Amino acid sequence: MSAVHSSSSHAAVAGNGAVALSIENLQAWYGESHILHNVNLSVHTGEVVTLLGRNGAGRTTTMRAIMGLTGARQGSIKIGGVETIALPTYKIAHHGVGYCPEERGIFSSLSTEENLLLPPSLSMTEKGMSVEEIYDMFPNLKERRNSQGTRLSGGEQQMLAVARILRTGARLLLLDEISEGLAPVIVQALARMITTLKSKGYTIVMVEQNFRFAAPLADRFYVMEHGQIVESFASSQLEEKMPVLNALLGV
Amino acid sequence: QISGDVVKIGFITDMSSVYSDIDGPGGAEAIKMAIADMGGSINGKKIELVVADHQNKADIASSKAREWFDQQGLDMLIGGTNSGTALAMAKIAAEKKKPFFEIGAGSTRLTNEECTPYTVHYAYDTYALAHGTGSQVVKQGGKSWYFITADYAFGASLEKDTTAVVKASGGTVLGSVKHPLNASDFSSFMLQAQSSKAQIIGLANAGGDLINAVKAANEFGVTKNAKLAGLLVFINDIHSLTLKQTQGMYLTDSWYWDQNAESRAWAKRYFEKMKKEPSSLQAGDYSAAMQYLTAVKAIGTDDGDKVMAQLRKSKFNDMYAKNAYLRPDGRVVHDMMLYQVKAPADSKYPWDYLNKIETIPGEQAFTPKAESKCTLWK
Amino acid sequence: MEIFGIPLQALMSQLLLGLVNGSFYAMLSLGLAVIFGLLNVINFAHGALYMMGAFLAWIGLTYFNLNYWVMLALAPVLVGLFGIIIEKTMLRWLYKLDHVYGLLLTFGITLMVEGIFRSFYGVSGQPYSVPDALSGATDLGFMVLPNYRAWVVLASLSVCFATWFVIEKTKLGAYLRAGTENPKLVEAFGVNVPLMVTLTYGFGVALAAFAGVLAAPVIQVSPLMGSNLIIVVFAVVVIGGMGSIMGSIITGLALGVIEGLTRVFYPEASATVVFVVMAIVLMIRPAGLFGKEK
Amino acid sequence: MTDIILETKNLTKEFRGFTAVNAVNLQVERGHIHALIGPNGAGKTTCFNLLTKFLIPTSGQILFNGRDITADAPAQIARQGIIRSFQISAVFPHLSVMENVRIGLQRTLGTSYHFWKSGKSLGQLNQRAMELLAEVDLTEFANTLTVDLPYGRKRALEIATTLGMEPELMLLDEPTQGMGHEDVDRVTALIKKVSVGRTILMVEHNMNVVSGICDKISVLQRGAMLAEGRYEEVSKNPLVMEAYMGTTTEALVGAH
Amino acid sequence: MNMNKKIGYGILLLAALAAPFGIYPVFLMKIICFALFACAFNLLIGFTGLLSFGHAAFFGGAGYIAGYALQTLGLPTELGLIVGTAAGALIGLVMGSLAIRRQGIYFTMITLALAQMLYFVCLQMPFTGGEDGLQGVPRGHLLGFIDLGNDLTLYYIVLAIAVAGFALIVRTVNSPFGQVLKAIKENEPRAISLGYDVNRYKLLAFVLSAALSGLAGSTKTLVLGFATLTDVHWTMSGLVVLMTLVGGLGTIVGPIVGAVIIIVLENKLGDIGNWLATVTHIDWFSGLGESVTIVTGFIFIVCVLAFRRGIVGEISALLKKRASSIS
Ligand SMILES: Nc1ncnc2c1ncn2[C@@H]1O[C@H](COP(=O)(O)OP(=O)(O)OP(=O)(O)O)[C@@H](O)[C@H]1O
Ligand SMILES: Nc1ncnc2c1ncn2[C@@H]1O[C@H](COP(=O)(O)OP(=O)(O)OP(=O)(O)O)[C@@H](O)[C@H]1O
Ligand SMILES: CC(C)C[C@H](N)C(=O)O
Ligand SMILES: [Mg+2]
Ligand SMILES: [Mg+2]
Repeated sequence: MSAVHSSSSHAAVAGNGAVALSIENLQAWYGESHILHNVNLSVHTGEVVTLLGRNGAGRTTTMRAIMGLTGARQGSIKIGGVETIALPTYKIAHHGVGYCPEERGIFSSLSTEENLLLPPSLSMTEKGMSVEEIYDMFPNLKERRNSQGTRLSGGEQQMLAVARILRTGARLLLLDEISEGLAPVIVQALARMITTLKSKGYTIVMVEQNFRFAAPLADRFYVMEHGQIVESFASSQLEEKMPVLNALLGV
Repeated sequence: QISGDVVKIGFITDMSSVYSDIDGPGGAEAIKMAIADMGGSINGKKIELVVADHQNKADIASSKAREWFDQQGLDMLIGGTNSGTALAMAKIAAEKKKPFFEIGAGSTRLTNEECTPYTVHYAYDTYALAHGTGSQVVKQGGKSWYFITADYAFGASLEKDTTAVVKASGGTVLGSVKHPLNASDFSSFMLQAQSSKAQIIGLANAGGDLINAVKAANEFGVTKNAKLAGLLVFINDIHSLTLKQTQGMYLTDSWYWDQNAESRAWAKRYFEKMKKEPSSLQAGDYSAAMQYLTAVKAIGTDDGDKVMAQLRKSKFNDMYAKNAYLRPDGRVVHDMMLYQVKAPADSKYPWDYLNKIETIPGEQAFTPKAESKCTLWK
Repeated sequence: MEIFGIPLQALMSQLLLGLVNGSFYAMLSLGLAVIFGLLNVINFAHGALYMMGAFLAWIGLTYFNLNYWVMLALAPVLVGLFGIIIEKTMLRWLYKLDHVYGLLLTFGITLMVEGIFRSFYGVSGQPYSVPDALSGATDLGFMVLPNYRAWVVLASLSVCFATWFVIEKTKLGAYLRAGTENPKLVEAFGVNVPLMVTLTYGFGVALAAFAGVLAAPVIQVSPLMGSNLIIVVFAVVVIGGMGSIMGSIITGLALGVIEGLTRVFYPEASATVVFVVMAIVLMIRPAGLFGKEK
Repeated sequence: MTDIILETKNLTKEFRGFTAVNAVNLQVERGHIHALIGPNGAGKTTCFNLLTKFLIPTSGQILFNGRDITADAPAQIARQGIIRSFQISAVFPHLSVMENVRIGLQRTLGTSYHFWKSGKSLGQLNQRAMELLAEVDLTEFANTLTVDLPYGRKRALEIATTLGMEPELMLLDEPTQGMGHEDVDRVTALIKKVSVGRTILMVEHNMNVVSGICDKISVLQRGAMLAEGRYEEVSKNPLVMEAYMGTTTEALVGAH
Repeated sequence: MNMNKKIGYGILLLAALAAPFGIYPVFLMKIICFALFACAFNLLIGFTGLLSFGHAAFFGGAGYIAGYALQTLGLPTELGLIVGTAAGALIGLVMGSLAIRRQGIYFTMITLALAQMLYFVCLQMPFTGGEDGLQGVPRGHLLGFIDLGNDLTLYYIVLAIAVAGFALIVRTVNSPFGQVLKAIKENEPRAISLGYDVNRYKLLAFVLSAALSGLAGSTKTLVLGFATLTDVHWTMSGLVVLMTLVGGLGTIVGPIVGAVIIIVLENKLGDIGNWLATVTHIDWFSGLGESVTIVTGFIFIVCVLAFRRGIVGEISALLKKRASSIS
């Protein structure tokens, strides 16, 4: 199956048209194993894009590659028009990217509040949300601000992980399986949060297992298989694409 | 006949560590001076010197010696400081039937239990130190002793011999603590000595160790209630510690650069090369090489047994030794001197450090026949 | 006055010595722990760098007439810079490999550094005198307290606690702690982790050099002073468990004191007591007193 | 009365105040394929770790064939016939496929400590090893170095090795995780095939697999047992739908 | 064993048999002892992945015990060696059962610390002779009639001992036990789940390695006639790590190659330096002899940074590459 270029579906995008993230011919390796083979995708400012795919299809790897967290990388990754393929991770972050990893990455040696305060502001101009705003959004966190990060319940840890990157002032968010293992109420809260963020103009790339969670939120979808993009379509095309998705993902 | 057409002398000593000041490179220089004074050759056969650093390790010393004898046709070995290495080398030399001149080491085991027909124990030994310095300190009223002892052959030997002297003069020994050679911090040993409440803290160590022990004693005020007795002190140690810290100390030695015109003349030549006055060991190195070469020249061969026989027949006379001779147990008998360190005010010129108290005649200075445990001297 | 037949004077003095040694253990194991946390490297060279600190003090005084106080500030900086060079040119390439390679590399560095100093200065050690301001001793009646030793304990405790404070109570410390757990993620937040790693190594190593300068007047400045110490410090690390900063400090001090007491009551065992304690701790708590079983 | 091969009584595991497994009473019937499901972090892997003693239970009991094995060491448990697989693939990558299987078999020879014996003495196991490889369709790969196997084949090899131990009870942790469709189907069929005469307890997120081959299902949530029963019953349980699906409007089938 | 390997071993053995006619036998024997030591060490790191930094304890400790048995107790030579080997094994058992409680880097630090403890014990025990060491250990007669005083005779005996030790190592690696070790090294949790009590396997490997190191140490004492603190000091542990690393961790002949190189370097560095100085007219080289540790450290660094597979490892990787590019 050949890689599908995303440019064909640009017409259907929400947002203001500027390209927030554009990936061309991305290849990535973990040590000797070649995981990503020519990934192409692009995301416009203000869009919510979801990467679909089976376990091991390479979605997490794509996100990690954007952050420079895989082994070797090749190709082109432009963030806000700036080429970042050769930059170290922390500089990539400074181009306004926030990454919420699959495994949450809550630090056990830090309290909830320290976890929250940890990420520095990425730039002088873009201030992230204040702690008060965060606490308004997730009252649970306020309640447990002094307990050790990993003592939080799974759901609370997930909230913390998401909240943490909102503090940095990043405008492009990479969210990997943020709904995993959460109670429905919290999943609903997350959905509301993403809608809010979108209305504030954030750009979001999500990886989701939970199709029913992702479907109503996303403007566009990419489907990955064996380290390649094999399908891409806008949410308006969702109905007609269902048979394909069924074949590819069994959803 | 000269084997291999060269007279090859080996010198194995501490070139880099605690004892390198006392002997080390200076000793090697002294031996070179002796070779030069012999004209560099005997009957047209060249004299060669090889030098190695044993790092105070018996294993290095003995493998080096063995290799030289086996591989390089070494004719004679001069052993430098450190009794442990000396005992090891003596065995090898005896096995290879080659003369072994030991200068720096003090242990009396070299001429007692472990005497060999090839050992020539040249400069001093712990018996002489104990009977010189040790008995002088007891005479001055130091009756109760505690030892700080270097934990190897030399320290043990010195402690043992001094203990005998102290006990014989009616003193008591309250105990001892052993420290590793080249110890870095003596404060805890000093405090142990202090808690024994002895009048005299006997330092059965030497070189850098002695220097550090004296310093630690001053730091913790140990000297307020007890007196230090350095049992083997060399001029270099006094130089490092300064007269202020050492004045009044007794020491027993075989040679002092300022003892007479002859010694001063030789010391001057040495000073030009090394920019330091020679220690008695460095003078001994020179003398030993000289006496060996003289013997070889006299009989025209470097055969080990013949040289030893010649040496036993001779009297040694040079700027170091007067009328000295080699006893069957391997001891070279010569006079020893008891000195006292001058007060800073009494020191008139550089390196003017010692006052002679008395001369101990050779016959009294070293182990008498009755006490000898050497089977070769019965 | 006597306690168990030991004069109070001697007992207290030995305790002081123990405390002094303990301060060195604490500073060195602290540095090891900080470095291990972020770099995953057991820095065998720690001892050699401690020695380098002491030697720099000596060299400064002997050749450049820079006094103790100048060198106390300068030597850690110089050694820290040296550490930074090591990290940037060598250690950097090993992070992805098994921990043992870091140990082997730093072992090689140790040999080289020691060898170089040895070839210049021999092994017998150089004397370094106590700075004038701290020379002499205070007679406390029950013991003579050498002023310099008191200063050593004071200085190293202050440095240890300052380090503890920075790591446990400040934002920078939060980065360090987080970096210890998951450096990649911290970097993804925009923190310059590579720089932090470099500086951490530099700091850990500077701590060792600081200890070295403190030690210079107490013991002979010799090329081997570090390697003999570092193995004891390893034992301290195994006992403490490298889990917490405070743990390193407390374990270090405690073992110094235990050693001091052993010297009073059973001197023969004083060289081995730390290792015996290690063996006992291993049998009872394999992860160490403050360590977490991973 | 049913024949219970494995039973836990109030099995509990706390991590510094956090209860990962909370008073779980699990009963596995002999000959069943029994599935353990539940949301991430529910305590399934921890349960496995407790059963094989990779973790020490905080309290509770584990009974195997009626015998209390709570105090036994991991290797002892393995020798009694409880063999587990891991969530991430567990093979010996730099041994050949054949050698992998032989490691499982060789303990029975009783020569595993014999460092003086020739390696050739292991040759007697080759035939049995080949049989096992045949059972999982790996015959042609016998001499391949294991790293070079595709992922699904590695899982198959792992099962072959496990079979070599003649386990009475096999514990499989997400055996189909990370597999493509064909692999999932193959491994599912394989599990069904090897379950004959054995008992299998498995953790699995893939409901197609669970519904296809499992005889009984236990649902864990927050460390506690939420529901138990046959697939048809459990999948209609509103509590389970709530906890696992996040919604009560759809049946479990569509989870993947 | 394939044909090439057989030929290789044959040539190696022939060279060893002929060597004493060209080279100083005592020096050769020293090399052989260290080669055996390095092989024993490699048995642990190369095949179980455990890096011990305390092997000097077995090597030196056994050396002392063998020396004591031969000298003070006057045991016959063969018995002295056996006692020494047993001592190595015993020290290994005690140290091993403590050290295997921790993994990875902690294991390494623990072995280092315990070995250092033994060092201090050896320093203080009266029978070891403290800093002086045991000197003049008699070589005696093998089986009561073969005089070992002759260097050449002893050489062949030592060679035979080493070959036997080496054969045992090769056998162990390929034995059922070796197979389990490999499995543990590759995937420890999996080995546990297959019913292997991995700590006991590791311990046995540790003890075996210690016993063979003990044999090497005892033989060295016999050859050189002394046992000293050098052999129990941690630098000795470092040295054997270096030999193995240079030759190739986990390769069968690597440690031998490494031992030869390092011992030759240690002993001949001065000559090499002098030769370099005369050839290149750069005076600096003549000081090389005093800088053994510097050079050793340098090799360590280079190996870790660039040649982690060691000489033999690199060569065989190269050959493999060549072979695969041809086919
Ligand atoms: N650290 C790693 N080293 C080697 N291979 C890896 C590593 N991480 C992931 N892989 C492999 O890369 C491939 C893609 O993995 P990735 O995590 O990107 O998948 P995914 O689409 O995110 O799936 P999942 O739903 O499991 O998160 C998989 O085959 C996986 O085994
Ligand atoms: N060693 C540990 N220390 C502290 N908490 C732990 C530990 N191991 C597991 N936990 C916690 O226990 C809970 C149960 O974990 P477990 O791995 O058993 O979940 P699971 O049901 O297997 O989930 P998954 O489906 O993701 O594999 C989780 O919240 C986890 O964070
Ligand atoms: C010169 C000396 C200090 C050597 C010491 N006397 C010894 O015998 O070891
Ligand atoms: Mg993923
Ligand atoms: Mg799990």
